[in-house]
Amino acid sequence: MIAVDSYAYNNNLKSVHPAEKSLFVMLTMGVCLASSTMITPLIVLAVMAGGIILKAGIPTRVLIKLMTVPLAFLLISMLTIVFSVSTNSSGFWLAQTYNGFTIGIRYPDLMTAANLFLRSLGAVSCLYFLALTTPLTELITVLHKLKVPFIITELMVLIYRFIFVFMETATAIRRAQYSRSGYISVNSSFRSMSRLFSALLGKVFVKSQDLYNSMAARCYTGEIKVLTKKRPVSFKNYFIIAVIEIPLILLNLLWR
Amino acid sequence: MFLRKSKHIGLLITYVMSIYIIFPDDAYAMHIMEGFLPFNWAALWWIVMIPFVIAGVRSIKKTVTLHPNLKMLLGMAGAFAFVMSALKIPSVTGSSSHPTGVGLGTILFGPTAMTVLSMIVLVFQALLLAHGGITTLGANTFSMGIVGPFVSYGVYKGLKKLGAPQWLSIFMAATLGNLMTYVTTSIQLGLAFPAAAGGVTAAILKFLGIFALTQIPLAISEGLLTVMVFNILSAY
Amino acid sequence: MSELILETVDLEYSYPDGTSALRKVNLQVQKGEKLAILGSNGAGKSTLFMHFNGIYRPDSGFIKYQGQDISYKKKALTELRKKVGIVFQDPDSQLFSASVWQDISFGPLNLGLSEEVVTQRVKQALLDTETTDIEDKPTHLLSYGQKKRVSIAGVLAMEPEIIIFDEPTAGMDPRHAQEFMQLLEKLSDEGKTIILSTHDVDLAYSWSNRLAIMYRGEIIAHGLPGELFSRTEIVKRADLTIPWLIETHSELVKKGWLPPSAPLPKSKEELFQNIPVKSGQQSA
Amino acid sequence: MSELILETVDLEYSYPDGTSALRKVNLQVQKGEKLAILGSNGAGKSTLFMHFNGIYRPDSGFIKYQGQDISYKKKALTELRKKVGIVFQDPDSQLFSASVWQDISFGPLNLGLSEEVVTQRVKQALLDTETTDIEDKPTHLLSYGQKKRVSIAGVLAMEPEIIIFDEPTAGMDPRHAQEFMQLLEKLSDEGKTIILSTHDVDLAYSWSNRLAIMYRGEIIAHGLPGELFSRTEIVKRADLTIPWLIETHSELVKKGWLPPSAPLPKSKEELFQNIPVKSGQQSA
Repeated sequence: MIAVDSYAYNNNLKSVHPAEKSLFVMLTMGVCLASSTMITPLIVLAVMAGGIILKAGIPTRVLIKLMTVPLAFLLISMLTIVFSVSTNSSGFWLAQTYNGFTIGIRYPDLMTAANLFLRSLGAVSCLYFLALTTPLTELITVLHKLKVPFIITELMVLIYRFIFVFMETATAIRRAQYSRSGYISVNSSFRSMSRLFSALLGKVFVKSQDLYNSMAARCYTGEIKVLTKKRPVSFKNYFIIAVIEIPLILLNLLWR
Repeated sequence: MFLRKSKHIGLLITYVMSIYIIFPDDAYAMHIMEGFLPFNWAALWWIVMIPFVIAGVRSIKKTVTLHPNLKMLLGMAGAFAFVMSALKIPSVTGSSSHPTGVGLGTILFGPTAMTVLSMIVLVFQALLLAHGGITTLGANTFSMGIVGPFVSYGVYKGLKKLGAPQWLSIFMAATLGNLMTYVTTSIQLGLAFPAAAGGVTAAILKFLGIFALTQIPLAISEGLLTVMVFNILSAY
Repeated sequence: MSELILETVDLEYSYPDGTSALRKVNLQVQKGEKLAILGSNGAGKSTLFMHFNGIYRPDSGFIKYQGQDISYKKKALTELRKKVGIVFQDPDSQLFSASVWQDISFGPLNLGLSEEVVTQRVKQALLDTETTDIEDKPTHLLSYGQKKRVSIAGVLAMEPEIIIFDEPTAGMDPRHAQEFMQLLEKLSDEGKTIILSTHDVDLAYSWSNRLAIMYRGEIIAHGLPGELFSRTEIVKRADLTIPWLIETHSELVKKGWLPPSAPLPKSKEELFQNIPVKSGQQSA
Repeated sequence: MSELILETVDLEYSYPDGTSALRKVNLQVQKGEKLAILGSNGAGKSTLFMHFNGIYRPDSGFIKYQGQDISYKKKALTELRKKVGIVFQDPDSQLFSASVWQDISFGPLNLGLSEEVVTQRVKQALLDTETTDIEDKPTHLLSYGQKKRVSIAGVLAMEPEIIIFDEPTAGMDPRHAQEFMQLLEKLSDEGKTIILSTHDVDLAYSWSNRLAIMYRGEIIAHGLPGELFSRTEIVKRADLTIPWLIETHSELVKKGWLPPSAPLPKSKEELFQNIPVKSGQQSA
């Protein structure tokens, strides 16, 4: 139902320990953000794309499609940073003046934007590496090990499971609404949508009580304790992480 | 004079049109994407977020010890918020977008619980839908899980105290909760990327100018929708 | 009885993840008939239905309504969905409004009809489904059988020509299932074309006047119910069983109590009538 | 076979809104038996089940487990719920985790068992329900039948004495229902006491060795399946129908082909065996 999620359960890096993948991604993301050169993000992008396509075996088109998701935000924000409006026409690198207002681009803003573009894409590729190779249930286990408050990981377990349950219900309701000419005008859209939401919300209340009862039947004691299948720890993987990260960190330090 | 005025209007229309064309249907684009904030800003917003999350965790823990079934309710409410944000809502301008659910959630579950729920939902949006990010989680949680809910809550309680009708309180709470979320996002972006001329203020104004255009109709739509949902719920 | 109303030609459809859901589906629906589509879960019945009113769009092939290829333009779709109503399996996802009245009025209101017409239609639909006494009840307090009726009323209020029922009796207790079948009979008598999907072979056999068997996205057989069920290999292949009426009938033929030419019984009553009384014995 | 394991005495229960849900329910469950509780939707079957492991507390009356009144203290409840497992109708409101492995481990972990024992039990439960091959799949990518199996595994991993199934075959197609009944048979052979609720009279008749019929919160009859179904007035009153095996059998008795003393057939095979071959005719 959610493409990224399906790949997380169906890729060649699935059985790699989630802590190793998380560490790799977090380190690389940090290095990418802290870089002052445009080379680091490019290397990061290449490493992650290689990992996703060659190591994990995710189709290239999937990655390309994902890379375009944040593009809208990126473009709008970059244009906002690049262009400025001023009554003072000096300092512009490229400009057009109308009625005393100057709209144009200043060079430092342009450099900021270019930097930002690469850095964001580099970081996003790290996010996708994690999302495409690691089932969320395993990431939650990592958070648990990191001493994130128990109530947060418990809620994450429940939310993750019921996202799919409610998504299915929402899809079924929408289909029924479309079948009865829902969403054919603005009026009908508001009517359809508000009923969809309130019907779903009604189910939230009923289903949560049902779930509580069925969990109580399995001796729920107030804490949602679960066991996760153990993944093998690989020292080789830690070595690989070190081999990738150390040169990147050095590159960042030297290029100042 | 007339000529100059029409030129102004022409410019304004071009500007508005171009934004509507560039802006995609979905206002997911409103979460700050992964890697967009520089390291220091990303870290700062994480640090700002943490005390609020701790407060939220404490308040949830307290209610859950009293009513153990509320944990399941909150879990499902979080799932609902995610599903809601993944659906397109109609807008008064005819285009469509995604609701934040901030007003609805705050009125039902209170602002502190919403901080924790929003944070988790934002994590899932980042990992499942590629909207928002991990490094920008602090910033996004601050706007959607802290500012939004507290504004909604304040507006709702305030208007009720003043004797405003229920629908108006709900409408204003949802609309302003949505709007202030994006005002906060604009401020966060402006702070991180001051303009070469005019600095932080100019940058914030630029971001506000762009986002206001698309966001005001959407905020109103979310307000209307929230009122309609509450009308149906109260009929139950 | 032989006017073609709905037809699919070489329909193919795959889900977004690539699994093939429908393969070369060719099906003709005659005006006014009672067509049952039999198949186990996941055979593609619901997916096929979703094509009949344009919710899904085929990857290749056509759907024809009254001889015309259906169009996916907004206006044409609205027109089509007015004619082809679907009653979905789970009434909980079909009843999304707070009260019975509101839910039934949803469709007609969307069509932009005047308030009087909407009121008229809702009242008629309540009457037809015998739900007038619960019109003000909130939908979540209804019993399963009532929910099912209201969801039918919601579709009837659109005054469709064809009504499609997806697994209508799943989860119903025997009495409600019986009542429901009577309602279907009534609708059919009024001239509506009715298509239903089910994996209840007894129901499909007794109710339908034509039958199609689906298996893994294909229609592997269609024809008269009696004929289809005598082809044991097809029934087995589709993971189905043979209706007990036919099995008992065959057994009686095998044991010599009925001539091989005896007509297949359509109901329990017919079967029992066919069984002769043992000579020298008095029927009580 | 006649050791009493669970018993209710004059159980009464009303919902918080005041509607009476159970009225003077008296029921005995023998160790190792297969008890079916038949009744239409809303008869009170699920509400009764929730009393068996102390989730609901009766307004008056008692529940006895192995002769002892059940206690509602935390520790005693955990002890009881370890012995009495419930598989709910909708797996979507029973499975709380997206990971099959995690979900099954929940119950045993709550019993305070060590990690090794829990791992052992999860593995065994996966084996018993034949779900080992899907242990790494997320819940949301499973089919309905698979979800159902996983939710059974989650209960089996607690190693209960009694397993209660609420409407287990609702929504299953014939093949899945058959597979499910085989699993039930296996559990029963292992000595578990099994209670199930259903409104499928054919299933209840063929499977159970004792039957109770519920109607509007009351148990209006209980006893051996064959006896109960021959009391037509009770079956009708409970909105149920008579299993076709019994109906056909009775018809054959009536017509004189079977002696009135002939035992009621429990399966199709038994029924057909009883039908004599017509003299002068050869059975093919």
